[in-house]
Amino acid sequence: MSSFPYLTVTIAAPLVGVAGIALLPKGTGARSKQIALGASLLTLVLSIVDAVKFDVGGPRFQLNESYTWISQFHINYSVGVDGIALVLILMTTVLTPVVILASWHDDKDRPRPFFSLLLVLEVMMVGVFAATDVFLFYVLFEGLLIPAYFLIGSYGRSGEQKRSYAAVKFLLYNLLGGLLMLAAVIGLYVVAERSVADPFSFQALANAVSSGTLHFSTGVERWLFLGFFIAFAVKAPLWPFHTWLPDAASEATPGTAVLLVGVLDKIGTFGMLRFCLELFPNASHWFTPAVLVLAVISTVYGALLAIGQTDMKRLIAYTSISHFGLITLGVFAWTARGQVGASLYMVNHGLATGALFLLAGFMIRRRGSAEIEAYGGVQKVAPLLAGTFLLAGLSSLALPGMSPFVSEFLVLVGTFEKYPVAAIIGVTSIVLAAVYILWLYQRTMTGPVAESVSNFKDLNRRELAAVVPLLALILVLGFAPGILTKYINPAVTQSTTQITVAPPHTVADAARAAGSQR
Amino acid sequence: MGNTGHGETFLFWVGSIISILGALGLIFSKKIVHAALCLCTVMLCLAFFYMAQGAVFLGVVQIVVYTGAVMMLFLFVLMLIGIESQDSLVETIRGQRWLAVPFVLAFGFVLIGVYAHANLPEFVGTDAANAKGGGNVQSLALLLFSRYFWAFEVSSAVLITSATGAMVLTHRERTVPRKSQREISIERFERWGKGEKVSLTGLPNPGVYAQHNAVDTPALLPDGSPSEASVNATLRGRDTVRGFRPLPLPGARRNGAAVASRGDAGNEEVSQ
Amino acid sequence: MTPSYAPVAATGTFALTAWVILLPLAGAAILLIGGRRTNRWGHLLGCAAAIGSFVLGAVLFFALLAKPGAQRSYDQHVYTWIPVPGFTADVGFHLDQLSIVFVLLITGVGSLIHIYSVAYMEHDENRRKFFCYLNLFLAAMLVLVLADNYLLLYAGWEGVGLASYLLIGFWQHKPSAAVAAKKAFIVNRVGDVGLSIAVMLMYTTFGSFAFGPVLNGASSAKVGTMTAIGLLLLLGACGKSAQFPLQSWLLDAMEGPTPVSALIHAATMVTAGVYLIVRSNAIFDVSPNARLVVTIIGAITLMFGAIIGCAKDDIKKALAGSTMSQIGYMILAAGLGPIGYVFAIMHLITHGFFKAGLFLGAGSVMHGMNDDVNMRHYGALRKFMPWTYVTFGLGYLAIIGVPPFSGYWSKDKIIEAAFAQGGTSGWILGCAALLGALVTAFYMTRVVLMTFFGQKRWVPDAEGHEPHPHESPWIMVVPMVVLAVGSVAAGFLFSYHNAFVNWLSPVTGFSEGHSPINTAVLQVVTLVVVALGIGYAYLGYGLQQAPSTPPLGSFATRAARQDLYGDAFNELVFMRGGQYLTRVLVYFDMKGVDGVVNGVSAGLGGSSGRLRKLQSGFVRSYALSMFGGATLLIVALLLVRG
Amino acid sequence: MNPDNYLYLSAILFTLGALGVLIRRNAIVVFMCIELMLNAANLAFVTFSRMHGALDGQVIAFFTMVVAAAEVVVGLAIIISVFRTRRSASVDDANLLKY
Repeated sequence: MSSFPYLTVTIAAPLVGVAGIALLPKGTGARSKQIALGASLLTLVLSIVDAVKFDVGGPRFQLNESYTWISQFHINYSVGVDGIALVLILMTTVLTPVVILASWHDDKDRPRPFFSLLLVLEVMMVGVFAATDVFLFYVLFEGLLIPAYFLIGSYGRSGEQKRSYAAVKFLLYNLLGGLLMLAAVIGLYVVAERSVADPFSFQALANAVSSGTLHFSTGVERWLFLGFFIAFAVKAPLWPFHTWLPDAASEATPGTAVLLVGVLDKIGTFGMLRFCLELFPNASHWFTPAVLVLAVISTVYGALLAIGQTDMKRLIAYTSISHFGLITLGVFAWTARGQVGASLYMVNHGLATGALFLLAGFMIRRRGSAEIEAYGGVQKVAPLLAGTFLLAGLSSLALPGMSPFVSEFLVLVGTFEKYPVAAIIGVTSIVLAAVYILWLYQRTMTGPVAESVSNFKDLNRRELAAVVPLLALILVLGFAPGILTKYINPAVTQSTTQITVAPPHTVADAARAAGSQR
Repeated sequence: MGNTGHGETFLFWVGSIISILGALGLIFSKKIVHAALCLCTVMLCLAFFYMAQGAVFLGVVQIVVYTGAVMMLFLFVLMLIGIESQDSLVETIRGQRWLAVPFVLAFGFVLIGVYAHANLPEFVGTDAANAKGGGNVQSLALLLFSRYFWAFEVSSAVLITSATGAMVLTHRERTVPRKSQREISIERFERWGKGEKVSLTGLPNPGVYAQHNAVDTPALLPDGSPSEASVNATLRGRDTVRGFRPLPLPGARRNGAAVASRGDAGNEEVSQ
Repeated sequence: MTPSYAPVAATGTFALTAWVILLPLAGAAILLIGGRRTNRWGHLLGCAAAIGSFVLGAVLFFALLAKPGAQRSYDQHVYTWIPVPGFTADVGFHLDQLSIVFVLLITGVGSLIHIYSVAYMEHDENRRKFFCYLNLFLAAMLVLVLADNYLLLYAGWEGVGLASYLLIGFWQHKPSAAVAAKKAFIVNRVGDVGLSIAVMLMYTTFGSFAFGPVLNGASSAKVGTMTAIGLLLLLGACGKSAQFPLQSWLLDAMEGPTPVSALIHAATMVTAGVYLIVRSNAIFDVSPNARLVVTIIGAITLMFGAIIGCAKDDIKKALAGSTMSQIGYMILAAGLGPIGYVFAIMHLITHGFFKAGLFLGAGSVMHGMNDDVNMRHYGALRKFMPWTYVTFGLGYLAIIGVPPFSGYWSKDKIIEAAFAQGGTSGWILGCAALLGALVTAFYMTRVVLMTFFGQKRWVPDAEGHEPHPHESPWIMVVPMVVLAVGSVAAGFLFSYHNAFVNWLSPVTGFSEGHSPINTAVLQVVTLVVVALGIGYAYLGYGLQQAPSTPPLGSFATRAARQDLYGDAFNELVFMRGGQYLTRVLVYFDMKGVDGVVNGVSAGLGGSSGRLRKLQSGFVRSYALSMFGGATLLIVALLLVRG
Repeated sequence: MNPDNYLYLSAILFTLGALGVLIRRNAIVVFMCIELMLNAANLAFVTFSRMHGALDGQVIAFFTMVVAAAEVVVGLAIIISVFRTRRSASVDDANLLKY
């Protein structure tokens, strides 16, 4: 246990901003955006400190802290990060200031609650990635819904009715998943209580599972797996649990949508990777074919639906469904390549889709419509906007040189090793990705200048300041993904060694072994 | 300590019959006052039972507090609401009675069946317990101020809260300032000036110039006829106005017609 | 001679390899980030980066030349790109005889076209951006040919796709350009699917996708797997090189500025498929079946492109058809195996010269004709643009294979090699190649006649400006002249003492083919065939004027004008079908999947609406239900307790 | 006589009280029926106190009375204020709080 509670400080840092906003004298509510930006930047700095403190060669979980919370049920407030959680936290802390910067005018005359909610959301997002107590994870997993619900329902597009429909749908859908997970958490506790001293501690559980101390009967393990998996599949979201995402993402403000799709949904795939695979390895294996089918369907289905959309934000939401399919594919590929790729994909997708959402938001803000038909020839009047949009789009379609390429390829290679058919079907999505991104670009940005966009202003400094860091990160990580894989690799290798199921034997492994003998 | 003494047995059978009749009366009596009295009867019977079972203090409290204070409260409220409000026993909610009766009967059977089948221990009697503190009251006090001290304190808080609550609930804030007598008077004259039938001098008090000064005795008008307006509407509605025997005055035959006309006018005034 | 892949670490001069790429990459980055500030000197920087890269390439070439044949293979490891357990993707560059040839072609032709574009794009407000994209293209293309593993090659592969997308759609305000750019990218992506699956298959087969393990291990791997990899690579090559059935994008790609068509869609990028196949020779050597498919594809495209070239009135599209056809030749040659690899590359280089020259000539003509591309509106231009006429003419002679121009040397070898394949397939392929030569001669003659000969058929452009044909400025003429010199001399130089064969054979391997026909006879036959083509074209377009409006033509002509219905097929099957599919899916998602979700919630809402009526507001019914509930509860408890 | 009879009596009284609550509409009568139920419960308590020879039952009965008193006070106050506004003491008339 480290002497200084680095993680807790990082988690709580945005609360400083919330307090600051609350203490603002009357009439100066507009200042809250500056405070929020400051607090989120502070969090970013703190998370970078965490990353520096993290010893890559050290044990899997570091910066651990644990305090007793509810002793009767052995529930602790315990946090700690492995490499995957760390990079996801970094992604969160990068996205939040960007979102705040991009949402500068999205607050609809109620800046205080808006920015406070954003910060509270950040607290919970960082916390959920850092939680190493299953119960704490669950609490934060559900708690996230509250600020997210208000952010979707109270702000965002003007249509009150559709917005509240989307918000309620989001809330109910995720609550339903969360309830299944709660049942599974309780079931896990009941089973684990007999053999594990610390039945809510993830590390203790994972160790017990891998050492055989904790043994589930087949049926129980499968039900528990399903409880967790469906919650995560709703969150991720995977076909056919996806319909809340396009509604929520298109009704929320662009900033909220970024956090929703970029961070919140990652909790689903993160949870699959950490909880489903490590706590229920046998059940995960048993369910793998089914999950792969869902993942492949999501990939192709999301892409096809993205092509058919007429609303920019819905389109981007559907592309995310396609990408989440790929991430799930990587998670359940049971190869180090696939899982590193999936982890990396979570970060890269956050950055790429985040940039895309923000830019779409800037356009919608100028034009007041999300309909693709309402645009045309933007490139002529706002070249910077078009250029950054194209860059973000290209990264979304996984062009080499952009970071998503690395992760997408790793996922597909990792899947191909064991499940070539799934990988081959998944690969077709790169063609579909080209179709939906470039067709979107063609319809909005190129061609003669549409009447309605002729007075478009190009991106201003603030908007550039929001988008350029994301694009720069995408490029840097595209050329040097080693920056992140340095953290992710040990986490994945350590977790795959923990999974007691016989290590997947692949053609590639055999070939490598043969090569090393030579 | 198997069976009770004969005295208690007698008391029980008499008392239980009376209390069950009282309870039936409570349920089925049309007039609320009767119901209240029936309840009083039940409570008094219960007070005797308490005392017979060694709970002397409770028996006294039952009489003093329950029957004395609480039931009086009921009667006061009854008075405020109006004694005339009678409860029709016709059911308005569809199916309520048809469901209520079997359910209640089932409940009663279950309850009695439970008692009948329960392995109830032999009765110990309260003598020993009462003797511990030197008497029922003292022994109760010992318990109240030791084991049940917290509950006791909390119940006092409950009482205070309920008292405050009652005051808050029944208090009515005036929405307009109260009219002074002068204002009322001026208003009355204005209305009279507009031609409305208003008695400028105010309504007559009951019993004035009459044989009796009880509230149910109408006042007499200067012409000797009784003024219906002088009697409370409730009493009039119940037709309990004391009969009036006109005094043998000169011209009494013409006055009868006058009484009728004045009476109508008075009614109108009251209803305004 | 069997090729082997055994590079040594690049040191000294050879460590400059990375800089060949970095120069244009830096140029692109500066121009992109610099934005408008670099408008004034951006084109100069672009040219400087390209020329600098060419100079470096030349230095490397001479350094290689100084080494003995077996030691001309160097590997420069730059850094580890994707470090993941069991999967190491490096950024590393491989320099050998094959890649340096490409480096010189790319940077050489690239530099010339950069220079040409300075003038060609002078009046375009986005000239700086144009040079940025061109530099980006150079960098990506160099990555493609210098990569020492298939993943990096794939990165370059997609990079050139991006550059091609950006440049085809350079005039984005034209919807046709934007559509063409998108189409090019998407069709290329279809090919990329093949390439990426091939890379994955390599990884699972060899545990790596670096050239070393793959190429050295191919001979001992299962033939079936190698056939699969070969076919997947072919799919990639088809996308990039516009081979049947992924040929449709190339004609539309002519929407881009002409220098782009010259550089990307004639000389370099579209030939990447040929490079891929030749580079993977070890894989194809193992699998005759894969080679056979390659030759078939090559032969089909050869005829396909040539036929399309005959019918097009748009000068650039005619040339694009020709490009398709010539690459068909190359693919055909590459599919022949060791007897063809070298000639595929040789034809690729000579084609790079003369086709780039032809396109630049076409650009020069358009420059003088108000950007009109319809050949029926040309005529008699030889007097007005003598330089263009001469350089274009030399390119023309080269492409149809008139000795001693360069096309003769390379194309003839391919025809010979095709016959040398032997057996029925050899005869069929050889005859297809001969027929291709005939048609090439026909349509190229047609282009030249319609453009430079005959009478003026000029028409004013849309704004009513009469065309005033004039010679282009010297800065455009010089590159054309240089390329013309290349078209004239390259073939002879390459064939002198078998210089090219000797140069490349350590990489690609070479075996002398044995043609069933006497070589001399075949050469005569070829020349006769070419002469027939010229003569037929002269009958049609030299002796009589081409009408300003195209005649209806025969069924074959109409089909060729429609790109042999390739686009129609795509539109019907993929676009319409895809649109229908997505529309159905959108409907399904809305009514089906979301319908279930909303249906469940509506059902819950409805039933709770009914249950709500139980809340009648009557205290006594509540009391009744409580009482009944209590009763039932007690009874239940009693029953459970027994 | 077996003192168990007190328990049967309390059960009968309780049941009658419950019946009254369910079928009477006048708020005051309903209230009185509730009082009857409370009293029946008290009787049971006192009887149990006697059965066990401990005074706790009496204490509970005592508290019941206290709470009943408090309840009566508040309940009657509510009845009065309802009567003031609605001119009715029928529990069926106060049914606005519904679906």
